[in-house]
Amino acid sequence: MRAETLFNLVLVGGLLAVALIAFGLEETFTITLVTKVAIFAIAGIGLNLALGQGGLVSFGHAAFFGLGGYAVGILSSHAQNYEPLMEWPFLVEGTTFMPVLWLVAVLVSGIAALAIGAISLRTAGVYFIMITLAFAQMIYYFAISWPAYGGEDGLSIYVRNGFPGLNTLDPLSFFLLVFAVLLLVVFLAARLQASRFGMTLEAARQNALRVTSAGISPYRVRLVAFVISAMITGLAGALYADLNRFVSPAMLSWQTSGEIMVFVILGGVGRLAGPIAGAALFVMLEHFLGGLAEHWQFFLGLALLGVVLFARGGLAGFVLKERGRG
Amino acid sequence: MADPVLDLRQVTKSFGALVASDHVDLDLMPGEIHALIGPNGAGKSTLIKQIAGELRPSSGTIRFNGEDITAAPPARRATMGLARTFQVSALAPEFSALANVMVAVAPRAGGVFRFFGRALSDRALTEPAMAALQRVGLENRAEVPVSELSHGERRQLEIAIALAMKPKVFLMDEPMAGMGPDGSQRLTRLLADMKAEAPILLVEHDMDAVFALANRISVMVYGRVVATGTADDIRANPLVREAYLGGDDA
Amino acid sequence: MSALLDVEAIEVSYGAAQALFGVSLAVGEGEAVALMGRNGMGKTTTIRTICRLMRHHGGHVRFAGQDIGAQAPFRVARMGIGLVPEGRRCFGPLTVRENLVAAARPGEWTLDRVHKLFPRLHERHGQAAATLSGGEQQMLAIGRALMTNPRLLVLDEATEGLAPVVRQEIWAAISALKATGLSILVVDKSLKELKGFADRCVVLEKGESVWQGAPGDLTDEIATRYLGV
Amino acid sequence: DPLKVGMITTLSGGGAGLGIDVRDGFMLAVKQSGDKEVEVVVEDDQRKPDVAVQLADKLVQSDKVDVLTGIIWSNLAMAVVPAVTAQGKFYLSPNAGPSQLAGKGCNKNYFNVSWQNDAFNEAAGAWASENGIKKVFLMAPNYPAGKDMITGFKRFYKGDVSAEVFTKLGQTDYAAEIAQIKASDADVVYFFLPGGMGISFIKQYSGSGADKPLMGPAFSFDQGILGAVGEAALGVKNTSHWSKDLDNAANKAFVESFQKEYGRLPSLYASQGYDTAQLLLSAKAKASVSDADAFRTALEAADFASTRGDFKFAPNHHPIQTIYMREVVKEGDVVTNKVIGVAMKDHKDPYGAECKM
Amino acid sequence: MTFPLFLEQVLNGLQLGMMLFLMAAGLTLVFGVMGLINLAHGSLYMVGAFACAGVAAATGSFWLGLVASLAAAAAAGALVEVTVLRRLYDRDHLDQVLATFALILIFSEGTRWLFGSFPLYLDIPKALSGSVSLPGGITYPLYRMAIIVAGLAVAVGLFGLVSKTRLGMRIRAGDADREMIAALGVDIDRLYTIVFMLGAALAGFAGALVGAIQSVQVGMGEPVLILAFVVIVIGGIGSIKGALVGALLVGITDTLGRFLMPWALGFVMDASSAGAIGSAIASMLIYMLMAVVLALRPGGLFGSAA
Ligand SMILES: Nc1ncnc2c1ncn2[C@@H]1O[C@H](COP(=O)(O)OP(=O)(O)OP(=O)(O)O)[C@@H](O)[C@H]1O
Ligand SMILES: Nc1ncnc2c1ncn2[C@@H]1O[C@H](COP(=O)(O)OP(=O)(O)OP(=O)(O)O)[C@@H](O)[C@H]1O
Ligand SMILES: [Mg+2]
Ligand SMILES: [Mg+2]
Repeated sequence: MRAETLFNLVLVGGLLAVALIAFGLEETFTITLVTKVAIFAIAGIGLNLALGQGGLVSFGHAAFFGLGGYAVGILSSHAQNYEPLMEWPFLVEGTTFMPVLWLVAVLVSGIAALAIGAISLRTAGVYFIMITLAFAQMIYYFAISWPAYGGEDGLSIYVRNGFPGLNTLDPLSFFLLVFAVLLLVVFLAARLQASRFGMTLEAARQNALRVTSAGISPYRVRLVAFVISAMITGLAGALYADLNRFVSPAMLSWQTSGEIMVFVILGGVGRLAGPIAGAALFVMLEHFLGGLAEHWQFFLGLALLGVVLFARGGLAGFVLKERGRG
Repeated sequence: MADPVLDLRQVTKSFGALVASDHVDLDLMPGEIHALIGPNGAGKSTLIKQIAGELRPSSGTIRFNGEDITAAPPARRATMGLARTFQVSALAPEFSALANVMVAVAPRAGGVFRFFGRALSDRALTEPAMAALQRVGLENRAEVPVSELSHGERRQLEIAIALAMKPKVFLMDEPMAGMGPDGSQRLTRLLADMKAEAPILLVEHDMDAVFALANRISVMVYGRVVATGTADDIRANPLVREAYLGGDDA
Repeated sequence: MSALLDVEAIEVSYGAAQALFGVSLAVGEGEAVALMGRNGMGKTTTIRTICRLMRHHGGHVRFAGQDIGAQAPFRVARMGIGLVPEGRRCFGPLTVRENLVAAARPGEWTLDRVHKLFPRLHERHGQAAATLSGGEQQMLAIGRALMTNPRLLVLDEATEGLAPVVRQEIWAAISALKATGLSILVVDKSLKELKGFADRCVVLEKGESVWQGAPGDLTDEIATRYLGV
Repeated sequence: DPLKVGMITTLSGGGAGLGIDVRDGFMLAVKQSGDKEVEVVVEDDQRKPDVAVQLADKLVQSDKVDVLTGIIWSNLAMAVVPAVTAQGKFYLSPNAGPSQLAGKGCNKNYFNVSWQNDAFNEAAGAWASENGIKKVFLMAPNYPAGKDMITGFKRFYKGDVSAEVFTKLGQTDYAAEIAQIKASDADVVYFFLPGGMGISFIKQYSGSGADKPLMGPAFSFDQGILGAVGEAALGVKNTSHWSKDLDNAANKAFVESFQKEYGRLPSLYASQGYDTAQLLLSAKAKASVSDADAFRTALEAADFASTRGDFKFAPNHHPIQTIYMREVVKEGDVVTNKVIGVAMKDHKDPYGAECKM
Repeated sequence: MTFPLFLEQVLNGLQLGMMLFLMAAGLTLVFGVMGLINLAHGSLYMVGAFACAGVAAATGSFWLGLVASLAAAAAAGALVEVTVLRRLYDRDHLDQVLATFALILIFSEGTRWLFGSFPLYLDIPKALSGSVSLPGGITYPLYRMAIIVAGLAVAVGLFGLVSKTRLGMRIRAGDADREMIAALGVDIDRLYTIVFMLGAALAGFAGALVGAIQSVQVGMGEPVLILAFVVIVIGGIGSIKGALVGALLVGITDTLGRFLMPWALGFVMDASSAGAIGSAIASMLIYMLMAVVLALRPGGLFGSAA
């Protein structure tokens, strides 16, 4: 356990260090990359809760990532255009105030997850994978063909939204904000993992019958976990919208679901900081390979394959096992 | 006479053409061990599954302390006080023995929807769980993951879990299976203790244990309860001797 | 009598935890050997090592004169070791008949003969194995091992969960198998039956073979000390 | 003065052919100029808008480029262009011209060197009206670009619309639509199905026994696509601002040198990449990019020999150019396009009126 | 709308269904029977199409191309199984997901490396071009008829293989308990290689057949992958019959949805918006179908309940 704590600290600290060094060297884009890692890590931590602890392999988390993003995109574009969101039966105006945007993003993803989860959790295993995908695809196709907010073209937020006391347009400030959110999420996830709820969720993954016969409905436990998981991923989507100052249906696509899942598996399923490691490695590979060769995705594939074959339990599993023996 | 804790009336379950429970009447009185014996495939586990809620009877009613639970979901029955052990162990393999018991303690010690406190250092969970492990003699294996326990040890753990639930009824499906001779003897003593806490509906093929423990024995054949009585009645019943006990046993 | 199976001082570990510290036993051609010991003493581990489902890091396992230490499980099975595993492990989604057919290899044991041995399996031939009763599954597991036409039948918990009369039937069946010249290695909890059936007993204690001998020599003292009865 | 160009384009995945053509066309012009002061940084956007946005950040912040270009898809352009121009950088679009960027969202630093999205369709609509087509069957994928195409066509088309069918983005089987076409009373089918969708449709249509003539914007009949559909596309009419047989010196030189350099026929996209680089080089010759106003004026002059002949910018920095009608023909073994007439002379997009620069 | 048109659309739906089944057949085998989540199935489909196009272009014969597609996809499958997947059977499903995701990248970029970025030319063979006339005045392309026949043949063959042969039983047994089937003397490693090759060959076969009427290009496999998963999940994993029924259901729902949705909406709004909205709903329809089926039958139509 202590090795894992150290691993987590090194990862989180590393993220901060890279951003600060990049700031010192005026490598602004590196800060953007690290911010991206942090946001993907949050999305991954969200998924990891359902997938790692709960064994709920959701292939539809892009839905929540995208909904979080669109919540921000829609509200802030209304605010920027001075058009209220609705006037009847009561007036709802847009906003560019991040805390409110985040809250809305989290709520919207949570509500969507409640509805999607309530139906999806009737199934299990591969059926669950596919039914979550199905819901995400429905939302994706809806977003593509619904013209009000840009459809396939997406929706631009011309100016990054604001956070009191902070110049969010400054890359380092925005990173620090995201980083603070990441820390909070890691902390919450850690507590949750060790809590009674976490224990029960985990037990339900290993043997649902065990949990049922102890008088607990695995369905309810899983549904709650699914909703929390979606909320965290939705929050990440909200941050991602502000990072890019842009949202589009691509955030909702199945490729995005796949990528979030890849972060988790790459980093180590069920490990607290796994998604951070996974997202960092993925973004790094993408960035460096992308600059190296025309057929860089070929090498990205090889690299990922290498990790699966030779690092059991993802990066976290790989590193920690080594440590445990030494 | 006291009211039965568990009362089955005309419970019937069919799988296609096969009638696995055929109009079964069965009850369990406070303080007793009621053994259910019968040839393989007679329908004993199927009956236990219906009582626990894993299967829904095709017809008939099941009452628990007077309340009709025929349609209640399994988790609710467990909360009401039905604890069961499985014929094939159902445990969380990656968890330690202790954590497996803790999961069963949680619903009765404040519920599972607590998101912050550390479960492993929550004494409201660990203490009752440890106590239960002690009773089955697994206290030294508390921290061992279930996947590393031997078959027999898992059977013991199943019982510890049932104990930890402080139930009103124990449903036990072949608890002796896989226990070595010494284990069986110790378990027999344990069950004799347990019936003071709650009555036991015991499915078992180990006749030494059944005859030593049971206040009443019911014999099931082809889904039907064909005889109910004391150990001596049953031992003497020629039908049971032939269909179940066989030539020289017991 | 030349030993068909010869296990010599094997050491086996689960990760860092060693479970067997030198277990030796031999099963001769046509011989029936009982492996005894309390819960968790290493019986199953020994059997899994014989079937190559686990690797040993000390000692030797020989079958029919060959060192099988480096063989894949399926080769050992084809050489003639038929396993009835602990917990039965029937192929749940397959029907009873499919379970048997999947294991079949040419030889005296055929579907018909297994059906004759366990008529219940015939009755239930189209049912998914997962929905069989516990005892039915045990019969299926034995029948399935027989379908491979083994030279050595290895039974872990041979009669677990069987009704007394079936248990007697199984013992009768195994005895009959033995009479046909089949070698048998068996783990079971019923001392009485093991003693009546086996030619030799091997007692395990904390991962070591601590006693071997004819059933008649298994004194009450040894039984109390190692088997707890 | 040195000039640093950042190119964001699609180099991997399904749509990579277009990006590669734009890049190759662009690089060919740079190479031919022999100008050692022009440095081009190429990045792969994987056709993902978020990646494109981040690459734009990288090019501006880390590589400190002066000019950006390269984006193929409208949705990616919409994600990148506003942010880039807001930071004072120039963006030259070698493909994709969403209407927002031509109208309300126009920007003094944004130049479209290809076409406004509606252009080919408007020209096609006009041509259809002039050539006596009474009834059309319209078909496009159900996303904004598809809807724009249909709106564009209808803008200058006077005849009747028999049906308007929107297909699923990425659809591969068109049996149902073909049955509808066969059952309809239309004279002509006008469709916009870019990339693989178009290939699938044309192949399936040609084998279906349907006999209504096909028409569309050039995207579905580009050289890369004709190579895949082969003779199935023969006779199809399509509108384009460029064709490899356009008779002007710049184009001849371009087609020949492209073929020599890369061993394949240039496509529409290659010509656009080439023209974009030519425009940039022409501006560089006149002004330093560090003097943004002078550089912009130089760009506005569009003082270069375009492969499409005459080329000039409207006030909203979108082209005024002639759109031709082409027909798919077989030249020897190669299936390719031939210009058969002018669809619309000096076409100008209708959104410029809303543009306030 | 006329009745013959409606009939023709139903026929189109059935035909699309058979095409989907053909694409899903290999996946059902590998996924349903071996329990392997193979995201690279679409890549093998692409490999088949490219091999067919490449060989057909070189030799001028579609049929040689078809043979090549089987061979190439089977070879690619064997390579992948022996070098990568074999090590992952006893691992978590998620490791398989990541590994096969990596394989998609490798296959896609590898193919682009070899064949370039432009779609390839592949046409239907002369013998199967043209159309046949059906009763009711419907003319139907011969090639699509051939696809229906191929799909049926594959369905029957697979069904027989999996449920009737000992090979099939052993594969399913291996899926249930790998260790145990090995302990019974079955060389499960070799068996799995064979099955995977077979699944890959089926994917390649579908790629070649379907590729002839679609676009042969890098990335053609992924949409197919998703559809194939939808199909087998609706039908119930591991059931060939389910996959067939699922495919037909999806085919009919999709075709009729695309056709009827805009038509129905046309009664309540103008044609243009009816087209757009109807098509938007139509594109979601198969996913709705899947969600409804799974909500009502969590194990698919013919699967054992999950
Ligand atoms: N889902 C099912 N579908 C079909 N038949 C079933 C199903 N479940 C159980 N059966 C059959 O019902 C009968 C009763 O099974 P059950 O498990 O209750 O027997 P049992 O009395 O517990 O036997 P044992 O002592 O061997 O465990 C058996 O013949 C079994 O095959
Ligand atoms: N997968 C495992 N990982 C770690 N340790 C294990 C594992 N399986 C068994 N052990 C340990 O190895 C020892 C021997 O176990 P084994 O299963 O061989 O005992 P056994 O004699 O068969 O007992 P039983 O009669 O209970 O089946 C036990 O201490 C057990 O805890
Ligand atoms: Mg039973
Ligand atoms: Mg054992």
